[in-house]
Amino acid sequence: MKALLGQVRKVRTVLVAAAISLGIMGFGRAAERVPEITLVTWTKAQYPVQYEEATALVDAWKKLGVSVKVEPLNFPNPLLDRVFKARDFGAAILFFTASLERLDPDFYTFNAFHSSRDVSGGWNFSGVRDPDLDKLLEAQREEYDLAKRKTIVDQIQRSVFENNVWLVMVNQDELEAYNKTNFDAPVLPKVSGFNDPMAFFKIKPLGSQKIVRWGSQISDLKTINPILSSDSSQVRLLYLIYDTLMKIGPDTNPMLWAAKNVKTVSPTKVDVSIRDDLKFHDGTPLTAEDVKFSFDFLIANKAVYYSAALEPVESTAVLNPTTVEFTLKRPYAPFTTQTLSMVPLLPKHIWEKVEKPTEFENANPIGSGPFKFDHWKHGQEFAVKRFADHFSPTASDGLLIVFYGTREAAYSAFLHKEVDVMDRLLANQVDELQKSDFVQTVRVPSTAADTVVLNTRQKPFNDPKFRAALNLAIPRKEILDEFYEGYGTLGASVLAPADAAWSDTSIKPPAFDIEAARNILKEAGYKWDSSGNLLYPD
Amino acid sequence: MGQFQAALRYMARRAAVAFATLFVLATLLFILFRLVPGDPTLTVLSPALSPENQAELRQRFGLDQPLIVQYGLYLTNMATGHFGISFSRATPVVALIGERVVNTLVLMLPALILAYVLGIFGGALIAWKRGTLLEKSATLFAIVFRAAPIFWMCIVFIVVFSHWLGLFPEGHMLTPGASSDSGISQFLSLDFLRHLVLPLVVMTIYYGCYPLLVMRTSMLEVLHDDFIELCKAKGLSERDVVFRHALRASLLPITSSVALLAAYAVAGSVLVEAVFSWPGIGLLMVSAVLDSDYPVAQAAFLLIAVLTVMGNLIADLLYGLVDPRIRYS
Amino acid sequence: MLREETPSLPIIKPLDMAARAVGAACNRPRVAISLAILAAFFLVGIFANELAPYDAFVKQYDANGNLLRLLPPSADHLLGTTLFGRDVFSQLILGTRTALIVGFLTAIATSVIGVNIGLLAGYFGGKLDGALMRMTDVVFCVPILPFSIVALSILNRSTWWIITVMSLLFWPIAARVIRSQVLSLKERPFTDAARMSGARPLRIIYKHIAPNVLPQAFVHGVFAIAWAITTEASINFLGFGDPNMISWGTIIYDVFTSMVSYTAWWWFLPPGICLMLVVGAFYLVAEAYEEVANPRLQER
Amino acid sequence: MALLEVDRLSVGYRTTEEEIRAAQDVSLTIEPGETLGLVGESGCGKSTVGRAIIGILAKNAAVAGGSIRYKGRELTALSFEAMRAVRWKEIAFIPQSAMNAFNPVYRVGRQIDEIFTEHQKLNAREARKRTVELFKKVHIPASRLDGFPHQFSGGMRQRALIAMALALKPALLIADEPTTALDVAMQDRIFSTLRRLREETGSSLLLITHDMGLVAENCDRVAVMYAGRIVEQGPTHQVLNAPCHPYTMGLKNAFPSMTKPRDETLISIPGSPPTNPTEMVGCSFAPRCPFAEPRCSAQMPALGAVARVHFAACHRVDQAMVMRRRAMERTAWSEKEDVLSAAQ
Repeated sequence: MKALLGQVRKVRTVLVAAAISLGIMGFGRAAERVPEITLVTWTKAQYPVQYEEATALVDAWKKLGVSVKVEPLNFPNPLLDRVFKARDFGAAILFFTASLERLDPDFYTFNAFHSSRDVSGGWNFSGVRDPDLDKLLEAQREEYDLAKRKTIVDQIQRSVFENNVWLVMVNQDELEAYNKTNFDAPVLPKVSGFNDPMAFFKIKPLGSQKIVRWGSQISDLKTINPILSSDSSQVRLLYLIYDTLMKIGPDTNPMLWAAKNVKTVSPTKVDVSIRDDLKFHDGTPLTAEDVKFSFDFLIANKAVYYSAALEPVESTAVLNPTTVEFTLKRPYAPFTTQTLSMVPLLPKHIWEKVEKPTEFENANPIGSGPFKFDHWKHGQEFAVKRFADHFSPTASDGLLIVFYGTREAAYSAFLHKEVDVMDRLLANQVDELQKSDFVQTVRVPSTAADTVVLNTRQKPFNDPKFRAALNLAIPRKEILDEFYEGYGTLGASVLAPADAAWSDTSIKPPAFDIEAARNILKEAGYKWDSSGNLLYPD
Repeated sequence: MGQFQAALRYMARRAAVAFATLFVLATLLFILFRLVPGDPTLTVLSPALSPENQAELRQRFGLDQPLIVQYGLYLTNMATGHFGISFSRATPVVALIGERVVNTLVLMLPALILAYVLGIFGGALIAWKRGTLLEKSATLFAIVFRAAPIFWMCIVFIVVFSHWLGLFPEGHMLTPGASSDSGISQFLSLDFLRHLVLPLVVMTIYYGCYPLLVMRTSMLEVLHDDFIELCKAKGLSERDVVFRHALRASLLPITSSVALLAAYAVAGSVLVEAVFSWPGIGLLMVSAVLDSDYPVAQAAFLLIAVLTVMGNLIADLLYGLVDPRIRYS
Repeated sequence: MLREETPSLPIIKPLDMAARAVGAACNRPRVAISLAILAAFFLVGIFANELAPYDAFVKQYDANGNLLRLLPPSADHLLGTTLFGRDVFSQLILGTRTALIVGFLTAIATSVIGVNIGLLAGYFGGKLDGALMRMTDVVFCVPILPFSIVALSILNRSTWWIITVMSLLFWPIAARVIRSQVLSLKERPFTDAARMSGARPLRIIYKHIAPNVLPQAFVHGVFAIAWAITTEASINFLGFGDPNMISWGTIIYDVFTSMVSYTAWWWFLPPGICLMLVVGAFYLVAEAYEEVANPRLQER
Repeated sequence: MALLEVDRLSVGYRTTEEEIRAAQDVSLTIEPGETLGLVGESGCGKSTVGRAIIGILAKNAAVAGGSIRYKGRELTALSFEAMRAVRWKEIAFIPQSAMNAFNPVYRVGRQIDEIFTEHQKLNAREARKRTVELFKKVHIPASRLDGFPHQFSGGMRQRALIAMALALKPALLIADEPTTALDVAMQDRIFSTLRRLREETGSSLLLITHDMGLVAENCDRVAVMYAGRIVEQGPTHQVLNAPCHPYTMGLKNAFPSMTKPRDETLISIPGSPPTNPTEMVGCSFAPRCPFAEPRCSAQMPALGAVARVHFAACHRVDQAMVMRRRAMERTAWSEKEDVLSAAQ
């Protein structure tokens, strides 16, 4: 009904506007009204908070004379299609999850703002095409010196912030809980908590429950074939079974894992030597041949998820049974944090026999990771067991991931002690859980971000002043308090404060100030008509 | 013998119609899914996704072919029961879906059968006891509960029986980690039964209301029939008159409801599965639709349609069994 | 749900029937209560804007500017508030309007489709009948909820589309009942008379036959209201509903996803009870009307 | 002692609006081996009397007064279980329409077997043997036992019913319009079968019918019912040859009889029976009666003896001869018809 009324109202305003403009035409050119802008967001069903945020923005931006039409879209489609491909939106509320692989500044800067990423599927949603910025983005990629790279990255953050294209609203904390009578979690990685496999490698049983049960909100693992991996929540499960050469440690610094030593011979040559006690779950030793094979194989088979990390790799060569040499196309600073920490090590003796790798089910995956595959009941559970021969054996006997598909089901299972670990809690659940004596709740400041992305390809978003006004008219505090009950920090830079090594903390979240926003607009020549609607400058 | 052959011929014709129906549905489905906005290749959430990657994926999914070729492939896949390969998983769709159908049936069939058994005997009982408190309260109960939204009833049951009373688990088919076996044996465990109770009870109550009311009306009519008078005159006990004679003769309207209710239940299983996180075909379909995984969504939908069509066929068959006057022609 | 039977009815105007149904209702408390319930909900639906104490879409704050989150019922908020501080009672009232609009529009649309297809198939017979009835068979086998989900993921998630999709799926039952009735009606003397007097087929169908199938169409229509309301709530519950409209299904879904269904009973129970009352009342009224329209069903 | 004595039996039906007396002060006796005809138009209460005797009244009907004594036992006072033992074993019943007398969903043989398993506690094999014998008696091939009722012809079904009725050699058989739906030739066959079997069992028969012809051919005595009351009762030949109640005269006219030439068209009684006779003060036939006088609608006539075993309830019974002659003429009735239609 409301929609209908809205329609009627819209038609009416159009008619009135037409009448007015006809009337004024006799006297001179009428100022054009800023059209209703579309704000794409998530469906209430999938992400109620992000949907609610949109309604908060409608109210706030209305005060600027800007009317907003909220368009809740289903994730992945058609949301991704509209934002990632067709770029058919004015503003979009996007929700970026936290993960350790995304800590490298390259992820949220180059991908998001380099003009080469303004292609179908690319993450340059806003359509930023700034040659100067491009240069900075490229420079940080090639700078191996951490301090120097940080300076460039800070410059980028500042530039992006002032450009007002990605309006970070909130960096929400990752809220988790585990059963503290059954387990102790001595190591909880910063930023991602239980979303990082490392947490499960280290979790310690306290009682008779030796297998950790994790209530997952995803409806199923989709595939254990890395070629087909599609998103981070899926890939993370691969790392239980497959080792990587390096890992982002729990303290967010890169650490050696399967690699014993990583030597940057030259900006385009990296020698990696691996440990000599690596073994696949079937007993076969893991050698440099397997490492080379893994990279070559994933490149050859166009494993899409890893393609960004693999793209700089020119070639690989086995120097000796424990050393592989990587030749890069150009200097690539994120090589350790991205490429070496993301690419899973596959057993050559198994995969080289696979005829059609893209259709290979990998039903009994053999890796070299701390856990070995036990069973997978589609849509129900995925179980791995401790691999005793691993160089860093797990404290628990195994991990059982139970797919609940919805947060509510996982939550009630956790309350009933059917599972021991639960991640991605809502704020009101944390309050509730704190009342139970068996629950340890965990609050991890993370890089997860609710961001309004503005599409600069469209009017009025092509005007930096207009964008700046919008940014000032975001009720960040209200959003954080009402929807996250304060669990999080107000958003400012695209690199969240939780990314301590890279975030420029001198960038402060803009205060909600409608007056200031209106002033910016006024100075830029915008006007308001008698009923308060924003008009373009003459 | 002639009657039997006629019945066979009739069933064969019905099956042919059912096949044609499914074919039309499949085609409709194919067209529908090509109309779904959104590019399935975008579900790969990598910032590195480039037009080249997308082209590669499109080729992998077979989406680069002309529509008519895709359609041909789709039909062949269906005819061979292969259903293609899932976009988001390497798993052949058929493997994925087989398990789920079994899970759905394992919940739905007992529920429907129980609903009908209870509905039939309950309806007969209350028609016989017309005017008593039992009849009045049972009728009111049925009238109220058939109108309740099933998903809401499911939640009410969960709140009362698992949350407050702690009698049954809140959802899922098995306790996590209880069994690593995904074959038949998992349905034979006590654990499975514990998980089955709650959804089964809700569905039985919910789907039993309609047969109960139909049966009651039909019984009330039949109890006035002449042959009932003769049965009484014959000196049969009232129980025999009601449960042997009247009940059997009252089954006709209820059999014609089987098709409708079965279709309704198949479609409604999506809701029950959603509330109870029951890993069935309905839930799979919903997530596949949301994930743009066309092959899985198409196959799941088609299987749901097959279940519906089969419900129709079974209802037809039952009709012939229940009413000897039906001639197959 | 309808019986597939062809009553041999006298030519009766549906309004007379309705009057008789109301008369009969007075003798049967069950139906009288149903009519009273429906009347109450109608009033609520019509005067929703006047009755709702708050804007159902707007978050409510206390004097200090704190969000009134999950408040139990009180004098200010008769049915408490939601997780994000909205007034449940106002939402319920708005949901009433949605339910009634959805119910009635779907019922009208689906009856129009079903009756016309039934009339044409029944009257003309032959190839047209065959084609229309095969089409009916196909649509009859479409699983309603799954189909709606697929269709709505293609179309906009708006209530109007939900109504359209339901209307396109519900008609086969009406078409079958009407067709079989037309088959007997077209053999009646009055049809012959009309044919003899040179009336064109369409005129015979709509002038002479259609009025006689109206009672059955009406019965189907009332049932369709009940189905439509239930189905719309289900679609909303699966998260495929219209985000800009409040319906009882959405309210239940909101409680469910906020995971407070076992504490916030004031938020969770009312929409379900409303659904139960309205849908149940429509079923009873439909059945009472069916008894009048089809004397064979009258309880003896 | 009479086999069955019905004394001042009243049966009432309760509907939502009112209570209707379907039978009022009905008294009958049946002697062993005797055939009593109970005639009247449909709705006159004759079927109700039959059902009351065997205790299968509809749920909303009940015996409101009077007694039914069978072999000296008061049937109305029997418990359900005791009554159950009387049914079929002692008093069998052939219902109105053989068409619908069998449960359509069970095979006919099975429904007959039931009698033996129920009353004689025979096992299925023995019961079937008896059923086969029964079928032989009524000339139905045993192969038809496995047929469904709808596969039987009307006559066959009726014969099966008769065989079934007399299977346990009941002392009394109540047949309610047993041949309504059948043609005359078939009727004759059915009745000859019935006679033949009754000779074996010696059962008395209460024949409920609207067909005067059947009464004339089959009954020793006849009771005529109108609007819930017996208006005339006596030996068949007396009642038919010298009816004393105008209603009986009318009924007789409405059927072809051997006393009249074939070509004469039948005269029917104008009007229809009252819907609720209890409300009427006078003779309930008065509104249709061509001989009605003012006192007829003011006062209820009592059933009085016109001969030793012949009773009639009419104020003008003493003028029976005159009325009989006049009743043979069409004009007597058509005048009344004019009056009735004018009144509408």
